[in-house]
Amino acid sequence: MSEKINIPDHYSKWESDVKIGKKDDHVTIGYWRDGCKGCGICVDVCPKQVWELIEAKDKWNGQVVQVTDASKCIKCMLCEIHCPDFCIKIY
Amino acid sequence: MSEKINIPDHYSKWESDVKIGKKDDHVTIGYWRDGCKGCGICVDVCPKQVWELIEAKDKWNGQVVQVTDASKCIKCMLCEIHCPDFCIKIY
Amino acid sequence: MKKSVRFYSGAELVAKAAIDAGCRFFGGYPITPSSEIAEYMSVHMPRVGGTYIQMEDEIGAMGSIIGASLTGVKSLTATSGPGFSLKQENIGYAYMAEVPCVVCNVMRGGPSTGLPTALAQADIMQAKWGTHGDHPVIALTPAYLEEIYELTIKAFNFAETYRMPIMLLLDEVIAHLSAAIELPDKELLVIKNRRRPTVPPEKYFPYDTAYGDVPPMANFFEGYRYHVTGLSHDKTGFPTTDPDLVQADQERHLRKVKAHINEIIDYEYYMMKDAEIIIFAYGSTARAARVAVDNARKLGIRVGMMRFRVIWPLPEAEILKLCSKAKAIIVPEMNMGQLSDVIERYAADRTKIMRINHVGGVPIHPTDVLNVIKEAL
Amino acid sequence: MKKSVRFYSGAELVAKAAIDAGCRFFGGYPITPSSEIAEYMSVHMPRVGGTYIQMEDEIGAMGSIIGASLTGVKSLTATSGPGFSLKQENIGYAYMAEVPCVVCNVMRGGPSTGLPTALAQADIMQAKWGTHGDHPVIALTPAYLEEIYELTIKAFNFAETYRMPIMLLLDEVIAHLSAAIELPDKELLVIKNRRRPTVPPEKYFPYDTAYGDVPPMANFFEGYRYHVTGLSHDKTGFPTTDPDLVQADQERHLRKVKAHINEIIDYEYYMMKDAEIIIFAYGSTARAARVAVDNARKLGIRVGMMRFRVIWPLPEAEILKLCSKAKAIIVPEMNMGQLSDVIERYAADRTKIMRINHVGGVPIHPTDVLNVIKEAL
Amino acid sequence: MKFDHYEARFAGVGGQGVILAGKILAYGMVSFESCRAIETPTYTAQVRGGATKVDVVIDKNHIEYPRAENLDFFLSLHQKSFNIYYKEIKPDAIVVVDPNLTPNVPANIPQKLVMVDLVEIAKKQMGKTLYAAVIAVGLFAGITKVIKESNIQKAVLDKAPKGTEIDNLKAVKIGIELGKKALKSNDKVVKLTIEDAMLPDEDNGK
Amino acid sequence: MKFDHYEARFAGVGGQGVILAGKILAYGMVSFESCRAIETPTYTAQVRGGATKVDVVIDKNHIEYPRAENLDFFLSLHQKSFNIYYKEIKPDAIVVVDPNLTPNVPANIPQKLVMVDLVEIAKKQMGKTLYAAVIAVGLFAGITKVIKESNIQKAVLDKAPKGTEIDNLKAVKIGIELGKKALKSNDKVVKLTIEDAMLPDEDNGK
Amino acid sequence: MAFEYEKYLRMDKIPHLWCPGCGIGVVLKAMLRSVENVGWEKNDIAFVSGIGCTSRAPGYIDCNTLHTTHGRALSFATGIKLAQPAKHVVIFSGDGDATAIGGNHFIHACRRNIDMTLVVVNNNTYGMTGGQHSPTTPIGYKASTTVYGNIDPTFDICLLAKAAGASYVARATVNKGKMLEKYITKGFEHKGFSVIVATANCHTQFGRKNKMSDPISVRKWIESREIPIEKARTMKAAELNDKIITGEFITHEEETTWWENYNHPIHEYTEAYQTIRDKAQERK
Amino acid sequence: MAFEYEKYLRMDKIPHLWCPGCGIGVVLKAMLRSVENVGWEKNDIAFVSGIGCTSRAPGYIDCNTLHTTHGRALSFATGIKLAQPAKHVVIFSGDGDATAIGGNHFIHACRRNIDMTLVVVNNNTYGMTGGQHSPTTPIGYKASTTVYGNIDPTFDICLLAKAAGASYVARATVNKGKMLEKYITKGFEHKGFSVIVATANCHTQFGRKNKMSDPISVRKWIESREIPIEKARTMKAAELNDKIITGEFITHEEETTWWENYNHPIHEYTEAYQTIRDKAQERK
Ligand SMILES: Cc1ncc(C[n+]2csc(CCOP(=O)(O)OP(=O)(O)O)c2C)c(N)n1
Ligand SMILES: Cc1ncc(C[n+]2csc(CCOP(=O)(O)OP(=O)(O)O)c2C)c(N)n1
Ligand code: SF4
Ligand code: SF4
Ligand code: SF4
Ligand code: SF4
Ligand code: SF4
Ligand code: SF4
Ligand SMILES: [Mg+2]
Ligand SMILES: [Mg+2]
Repeated sequence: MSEKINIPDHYSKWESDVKIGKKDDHVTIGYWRDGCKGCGICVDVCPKQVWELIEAKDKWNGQVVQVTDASKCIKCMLCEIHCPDFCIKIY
Repeated sequence: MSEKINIPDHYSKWESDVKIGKKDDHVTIGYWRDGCKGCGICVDVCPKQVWELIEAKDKWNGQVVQVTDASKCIKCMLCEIHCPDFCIKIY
Repeated sequence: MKKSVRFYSGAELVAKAAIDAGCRFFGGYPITPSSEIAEYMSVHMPRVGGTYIQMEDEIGAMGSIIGASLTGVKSLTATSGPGFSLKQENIGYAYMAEVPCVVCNVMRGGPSTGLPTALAQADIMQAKWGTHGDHPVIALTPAYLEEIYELTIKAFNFAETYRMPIMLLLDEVIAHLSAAIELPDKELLVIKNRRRPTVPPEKYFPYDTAYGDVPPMANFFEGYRYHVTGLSHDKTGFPTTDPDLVQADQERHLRKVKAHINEIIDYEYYMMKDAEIIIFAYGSTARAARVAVDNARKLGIRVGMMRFRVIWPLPEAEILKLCSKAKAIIVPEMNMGQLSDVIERYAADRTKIMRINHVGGVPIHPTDVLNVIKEAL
Repeated sequence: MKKSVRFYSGAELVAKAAIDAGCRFFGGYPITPSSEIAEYMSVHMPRVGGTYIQMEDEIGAMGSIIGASLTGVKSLTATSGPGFSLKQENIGYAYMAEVPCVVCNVMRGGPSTGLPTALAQADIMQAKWGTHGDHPVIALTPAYLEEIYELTIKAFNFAETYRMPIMLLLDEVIAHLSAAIELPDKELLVIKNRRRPTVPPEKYFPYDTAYGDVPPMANFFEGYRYHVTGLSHDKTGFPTTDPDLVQADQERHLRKVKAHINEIIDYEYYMMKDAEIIIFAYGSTARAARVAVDNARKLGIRVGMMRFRVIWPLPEAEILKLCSKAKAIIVPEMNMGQLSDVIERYAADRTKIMRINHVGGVPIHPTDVLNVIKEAL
Repeated sequence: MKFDHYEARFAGVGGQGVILAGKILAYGMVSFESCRAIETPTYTAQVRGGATKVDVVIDKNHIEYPRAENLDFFLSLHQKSFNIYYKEIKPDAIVVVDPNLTPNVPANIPQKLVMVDLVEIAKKQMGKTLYAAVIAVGLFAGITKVIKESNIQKAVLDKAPKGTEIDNLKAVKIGIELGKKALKSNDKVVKLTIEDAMLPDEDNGK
Repeated sequence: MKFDHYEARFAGVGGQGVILAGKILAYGMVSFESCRAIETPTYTAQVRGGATKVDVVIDKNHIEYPRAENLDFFLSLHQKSFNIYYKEIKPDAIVVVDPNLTPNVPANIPQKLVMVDLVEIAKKQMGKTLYAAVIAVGLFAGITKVIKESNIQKAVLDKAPKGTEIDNLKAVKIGIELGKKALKSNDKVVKLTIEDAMLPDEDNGK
Repeated sequence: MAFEYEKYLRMDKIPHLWCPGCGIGVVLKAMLRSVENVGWEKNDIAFVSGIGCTSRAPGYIDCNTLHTTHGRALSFATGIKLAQPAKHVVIFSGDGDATAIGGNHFIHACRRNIDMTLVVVNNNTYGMTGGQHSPTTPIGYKASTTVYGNIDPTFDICLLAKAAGASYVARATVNKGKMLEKYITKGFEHKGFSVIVATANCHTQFGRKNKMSDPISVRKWIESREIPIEKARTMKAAELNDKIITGEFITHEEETTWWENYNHPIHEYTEAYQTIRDKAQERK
Repeated sequence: MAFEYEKYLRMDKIPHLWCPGCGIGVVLKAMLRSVENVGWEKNDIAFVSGIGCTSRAPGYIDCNTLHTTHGRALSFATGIKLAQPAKHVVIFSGDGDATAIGGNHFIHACRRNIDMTLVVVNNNTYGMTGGQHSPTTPIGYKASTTVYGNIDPTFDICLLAKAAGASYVARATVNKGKMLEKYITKGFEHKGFSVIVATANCHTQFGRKNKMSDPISVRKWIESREIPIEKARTMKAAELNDKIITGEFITHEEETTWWENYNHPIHEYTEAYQTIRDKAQERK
C-alpha cells in the first residue's frame, strides 16, 4: 500500500486537519464523480455523516454524493472499502 | 414374508431337526446350484461350517457349494442374506 | 373491445400452447433468451395442477422431463444455445427410449456464450446432429406469434404420435416479440395423445412392433411393469446386442419419421408459381424475405419463397426439383449458412446459390434480401 | 529381433503420439471404449513430467484441457459418444476462445448408451455440428494403426496451427486393435507449435488479425495479461456486441479452415483412374472396402475408392466432380448414412448412390461391399 | 393523426423502464385504436445502466417485418442508448431526449429535436426517476397524436401495477401536456424543463 | 506349418483370460515368426461370466481387413461364447472346447473337434483356473504348428507378469503337450482329460 | 424364514450379470426385503438407476424400472416423483454414478428433500468400465488409472449428503445385510430424501488391483475398517481417514445443533409444492 | 491509507457494468486488497470465472483472466493450476454458477484440495438472467420463478464445502469489507483449496422482488441475519434456518474431531502429484 498521497487528477478533493482519537492528523478525501453511481452506500456506512447524496441531472438515477465536511472524518475507511465503484480514496 | 415352506423345485434341499438355543426346531436348507457362482461367501459367513466349496467342472471358475451337515445349522440366516445370487433359502 | 385483446410474447405463447396441449410438467434452468418461458411456467403450471421445477442445470432439466413423461405427463423444457448443448446426451436418451417430450431452444448468437441477447438461427444443424449416434429428428421453426402457438401444439402432437423428443426452434425476435393475437378456440384444437396399450400387462411389450413403427406406450405406475434403458434393447425393453435386432430397431426409429414424412413436412410457398428466383427461408428471416418478395414483385422480378415451418425433415425432393429449375437460389439465415450448406449441395452446378448470413445480431432486413434478389437477376 | 518389435493398440497409439507431439496434459473421464487412452496416460504422463487428471465428468475434463492449454501446455482429452455429447458446450468455448487442443472420440454404437462395446462410426456429423452456433471443424478419421499415430500428431499440429480444438475420430476396432508397428523416427517428426507474439505485452492483442487469420497466442503467466471469454469479443479479447466486429470475427473463424482447405483436406485415391463405380469411405470400413475393390478388380469391375483421412472438411469440389462422372456411388458406413446423406445431395439425380449401413455392431465385411459393387453394375 | 404505418422507439439504459413505455404504447394502440402493433425489446448484459430499447411498430394492417426500419419517433433517456440506437430514423421524425443524460446530440440532425428534463421531472414531480418512462409515453401521445390522450391514459391504467394507478395517471398526464407544448412549438429544437411540467388542472401550481 | 494367412479365435467368458491368449499369440507371431499379426478383442457388459473373445489374424504380408473372416482355429472355454462366436469358421478348421463348460456342441459340426478339460487341468495342475488361457495358447501351438513351441514359450515368458514366469511356462508346456496329443489323433473328435495333461519331463508323474 | 425374492424379481433375468460374490447382489437383496417390510405395491414403485454395474440392478426388479444415463438417475427420478407424488421412487447408484459425474444431482436432490430414497453402492471404484479410481478410492490404493497409488482425497458420501440437506442418511456394509435392510427400510419410511450408502466389495476391479482378488478378502478388508458412528464421533479426524463409519448420520428424529445439521429440513418437497398449487389456484 | 486499486484494475473498463451499489464491487475490492496483502505478482495470477454478474469481475482485473462457461470455472482453473503449479489461481463465482450448475465441480474441487482459492459471491439469486431463484434463495422469498414464495431448501455453501473436503472455509458479508479481506487473504495464504463465501446484495433482482429495491435495504437485511459462527455453534438448527453464519468454518490449523471435519486433508494436490511424477520417473 502506498503511503504517499496519490489521488488521480480526475478525483475531486476535500482536505482538512482532523483529530483522530488523541492524535492530530490530516485527511484528504478523494472522490471520482464520473465513476460514482449514486448508490448511497458511502452515506450509509460513514459513522460521521461525512457524505451526502445530492441531485445529479446527468445520472440516470438522478443522484451522486459529495462531502459535507471533511473535518468530521475519522479515517475509518468504511466508505472507501464499501464503495462498490472505486470512487473514494481516503488519505 | 411367507411362513410356509415354498422352495422352488429347482432347489436342492437338505432337511434336519435342529436345536436352536433351547428350542427344538426343523431346518430346511434350499440351494440352487444352477444359479450359484461358487463365490464362497456362504461358506465364509456361516458360523457353523454348514457350507463347503466343492469342485464343479461345469462352472468357469470351477466351484460351487454344498451343505455338509444341515443339522449344524442354527438358522441365523447369514448365508441366505449374504448370498449375492439368490441361491440359498433357509426355512 | 378490451376483453378480446390479449398481448402475448412469443415466449408466453410457447408456454400457453404447451399447457393447452396438455403439458403438465416443466423442468428448466434459466438462460437468456428463453427464461421467460420458465418464468411463465412457474406461475401457470401450479395453476393448472401441473409442476414447475427449476433443476440444478440443463442436464437435470432434460432428465426430469423424461422422467415425468414416462409417467404419462406431457413435458416441456426450454433453453438456449449453451443449455441446448448440455441437454444433448439426455435428448439422445429420449430418442433411444422413445419418450415423448418437447425441447424448446430459443436460439441466440453462438458459438459458446456468444451474443446472449442477440437474434440468431445458429442451432439449426445442432438440432439435427447434436447428440451422438443416429436418430430421427423433427424440428419446427415458427415465424409468427400465431404460428408459435400452432406449432407448439403440433410439437406436442408429434411427440405423442411418434414417441420422440421434438425440437422447437425459436429465434430471439420471435420469442421476445409481443403483439395482440387471437388464439384458436380451445375446443377446436386437435390434441394427440400417445397410443396406449390395448393388451393386458402380461402381453405388453414396450417396443412391440406388432402395432407398427410406433409401439403403444404404457405409463409408469399403471400396472405395466416394464424396463426402460438407453442401451440398445429388444421389444421387451431389455438390453440386447443382437446385431439384427439392433439394426432393425434403428431402422424403425428413422422410419418413424421417414415413413410419415408427408404428414410431417410443413412448408409454405409464396409467389412461387412463376418464380425464377427462389428464396428458402424459415423463422423470422422469412418475414423479411416475404417483404422483399413483395417489393421485388413490384419491380416485376419473378421471385418466390419456400418457407419451412418444419425445418427437419426437409422436403428434399421438392427442394431438388426447385434447384433444378431455379435461375438462382437465395438462402437468408441468421447463421453462417447452415441450411444453405444443405441446399447448396442440391444446387451444386445446377443453379447459383446466394447466401445472406448475419451473425452479428443484426436482423436480415427486407432490403438486404431485395439487394440480393436484384443481384441474382 | 525382439527389441524392434513393439505391439501397440490403437488407443495406446493415440496416447503415445500425443506425448510425442508434445502433449503434457490429459484430462479425462473413463468411458468404454476410450478408457485405455486415459489409462495409458495415467501411467505415462507423469513419466514425461506431464499431468494426468481424472475429472469428475466429461464437462470438467474438457474444461481442464482448455485451462491447461491456455498456459501453453498441449492438451488432450479422450471420450466416447455420451461423453462427447457432454463435452460439446466446452468444445464450443474452445472454438470461440481459439484454444488449441485435441478431442479424441472413440466412437461406439449410439444413440444414447446404445452398444457401448460395439464398433460404430456414428458421431461423424456430431463432430461437425454437436455444439451450438457456427464454428470451423477439422476432424480426422484414421484407418490404420500407423495412421493413428500419424494423424494424432497431425491433429496436434492442426490445433496449434489454427488455434482450435481438433476432433480425432476413431472407431472401436481401430482403437482396440493391436499389432506391431514401426513408428517414424521421433527426430523426423514435424511438430508444430502455436505462433507466439512477437510484440511486447503493451502491444499485444490476443485476437489481432493484423497477423493473419490465426492470431499469435500468448500463454498465461508469461507477462501478457489478457482476457479470454466465450462471449463474442473484439481483438482485445473483451466482449463486444458490435455487429460488424462479430460478423467479421465469425467469418475469420470459418476462414481459418476454408482458406487453408488444401493444406487440411486429406484423402487417398485407390484404383480410381478408370473407376466407374466409386466408393467413399473412412476409418475401418475403408479397409473392408479396399479388400472389396481388390476382389472386384479381379472380376474385372472398374471400381475405385476415395478414402478420407480427414473427414471434415470434405473435399467437396472433388466429390461433386466424382459424383458427376461415376456410374454409381457406394458409401459404406457404420451408421445410418451420415456421410451418405451429404454425398447423396451431390449425387442427387446425377448418379445412383448405394448405401451400406451397419449399426448393430457387426463390421462391414469386404463381401458386403463386393455384393453392392456387383449390384451397382 | 392519420397514418397506415408508424414506428416508435424508446431507448435508455437498464433501470429506466423504457421497455415498459413500449409495452404500454403497443397495448394502447391495439386495445383502443384498432391498430395492429408489435413490440420488441432489446437488452444488453448490463442490468442497470446498459443500453436498452424497445421498438413499437404500428400498422393498420398485418405487420410482416417484425422490426422497426423507418422510425417516426425516437426517444432517448441516455447518451449510451442514443449513440447505439439513433439509427433507422426518418428525417421527418421526432427525436426526444433528456438533455441531462443525453448531452451530446449532434447539432445537425435533420429531425425535430425535443429536449425535456424527463428524469428530473420524474424525480421532482413523481418522487421516482422510474416515472420518466411513463411521462415519456404520455409525451409521445401529446406530441404525435398517434394515440388519443384518453386512450394512452387507459393503457397506462391497465398496465400499472395495483396501487400505483393514481401516480401513473399523473405521470402520463404530465407527459401529455409536455407533448402538447412541444407540438405547439414550430422550432426545430424545443426545450422543456420542470417549469413546463405542470398539470393544467388540479395539480397545477403544486 | 505353411500358411500365408491364418486366423484364430479364443473365446470364453470374462474372467477366463482368453484375451491374454490372443495377445500372447499375436505377440509371438510378430516377434519370433516374422509374420504380421493383429489382435482384436471383443467385450460385453458382463465383467465376469459374459461372453468375450479375441481374434488373431496372422499374415505373411500386410493385413488389410482388420477382422477375422475365415477362422482356421476356434477355441471356446464356455458355452455362452461358443453360442455367440462359433461362426465364420472354415470347415477344415480346428475347434477346441472345454466340454465341461461347453457341453452343447452340435454333433454335426464339420470341423475337427478337440475336447479338453482345460479349466479342470488348470485348476488341478496350476492351482488357478486362470491358467486355462495360457494352456490354451500352448495347445494352439502344439496342435497347429503355426508357431514354434520354443517361440510360444518365449512369447508367454515376455508377456507374463513378473514373478509368474515359471508357472506360466509350465502352463504353456502343458498346453503344447496336449496339443501334440490332439494332433496325433486322427479321430474327428478327440477327448483329452487331466490324464493327458502331464508334462513329459521333470513334472511328469507329479 | 426364507425370503421370497422371486416375488420381486424378474426371474428370467436371473442369474444376474454381476461377478461371483459381487457385493451389489447383497445390497439388492436388502432393498427387496425392505420393500416387503414397508409393504409397497410393486405397481407403485419406480426403481431408477444410472450407468454402472450397480445400475444394472433395476433390470432384475419386477417394478417400473428405469436405467438412465450415467450420473443422471436422480434427475429422472425427480421428474417421476414430482409428476406422481403418491408413488414410490427408489434410486440405485454406484459411487461413480452418484458422486463423480452425478455429484451435482446428488447434492441438489439432498437439498430439495423430495421424498425418495437413494441407495449408493460404494465399491470404491468404477466397476463397469474397468476399475478406474472413483471419488471414494482410498488414498494409496491402486486402480487402472492410479498405478502409482491414488492421491485423490475421497468423499465421505454420508457427510456430504448430510451437509447438502438429506434428511435421513445412514451407512452399512455388505458384511451386515441385516443392518443394510434396517437402514433402507427406515429410508423408505422416512418422509423426505434419504440416502443409504452400502459399502460393497468389487473384488474383480478394486480388489484385484489391490491384492484382494476374491470376494471374501475384500469383505474382510471392509470389515477391518468399519467403525460404528457412536465411536467415531469421539475420535480425531486424522485417526479416521481410512475408516468406514457405519450407522445413522442423521435421522431428524431429534433436535440437532446447527453444527451437527444446519440444514434442518423445512418440509418435504412434494407436499410443499402442493401448497404452491393451492395458492396458485386460489389466486387464479 | 487509501488503496491503489488502479494498480490491479484495467482502468479503461471502469466504471464496471454492475448496478449502482451492487455488492460484487465490494467483494472485488476486498480480493484486490488481498492480492496486495500476499504480494503476488500480477503476471503470476489467473483469475477465472464462469457466467453471471459476478463472473464479469475478471474482466476488470489486470491479470491473466478467463471468463469461462456457466458453472465450469473450477474445471478450467484445475487445468491451469495442474499445468502450472507454481502460479496462483483464483476463481470468482456466483451462487448459481458455483453451486447450481457448477455444484459438481465445486464439491470435487473441494475434495481434491488443489491449492486454489474460490470466492463465491452469494447474492441469493441469478442476478444476470433476471432474478430467478438460486440454491440459496431463502424459503418464502420471491424470485421471478417463485412468485408464490420459494419452497426450495437452501445450501449452506460453507458447510457443503467443508463436507466435500475444502481445507479453508470462511464466510463474511459485504457489510464487513475488512473481514472479507481478512478471510480472502487467509485463503490465498492457505496451502490447499480455500472457499470464501461473500454474502452480497443484489437489490436489483433479489431485493426488488422482496421489497428491498435499493442497496442499503438489502445490506441491512443481510446484517440483520448475520450470526458469528462462535455463537451459531451453540444454537439449535431450527433457530438458524434464516441466518447467515459468518466466520471461519475450517482452517486446519488445529486438530479436529471427525464429526467436525471428517475430510482431514491428506495433502495438497499438486504437491502430491509431484510425488507421482517422481515415482513414475524412477520406475521408468
Ligand atoms: C457420460 C458417460 N460417461 C462415462 C460413462 C462410462 N461409465 C459407465 S459406468 C461408469 C462408472 C461406473 O462406476 P460406478 O458408478 O461406481 O458403478 P459400478 O460399476 O462401480 O457399480 C462409467 C465411467 C458413461 N456411460 N457415460
Ligand atoms: C449452460 C448455461 N446455462 C444457463 C446460462 C444462463 N445464465 C447465465 S448467468 C446465470 C446465473 C447467474 O447466477 P449467479 O451465478 O448467482 O451469478 P450472479 O449473476 O447472481 O452474480 C445463468 C443461469 C448460461 N449462460 N449457460
Ligand atoms: S473514512 Fe470513515 S469517517 Fe471518513 S468519510 Fe469515510 S466513512 Fe466517513
Ligand atoms: S458508495 Fe461510491 S458509488 Fe456509491 S454513492 Fe458513494 S461514492 Fe458513489
Ligand atoms: S442359516 Fe446360518 S447357520 Fe444355517 S447354514 Fe446359513 S449361515 Fe449357516
Ligand atoms: S454365496 Fe451363493 S453364489 Fe456364493 S457360493 Fe454360496 S450359494 Fe453360491
Ligand atoms: S466388476 Fe465389480 S462391481 Fe462389477 S459385477 Fe464385478 S465385482 Fe461387481
Ligand atoms: S443484477 Fe444484481 S448482481 Fe447483477 S449487477 Fe445488478 S445488483 Fe449486481
Ligand atoms: Mg463403483
Ligand atoms: Mg447470484
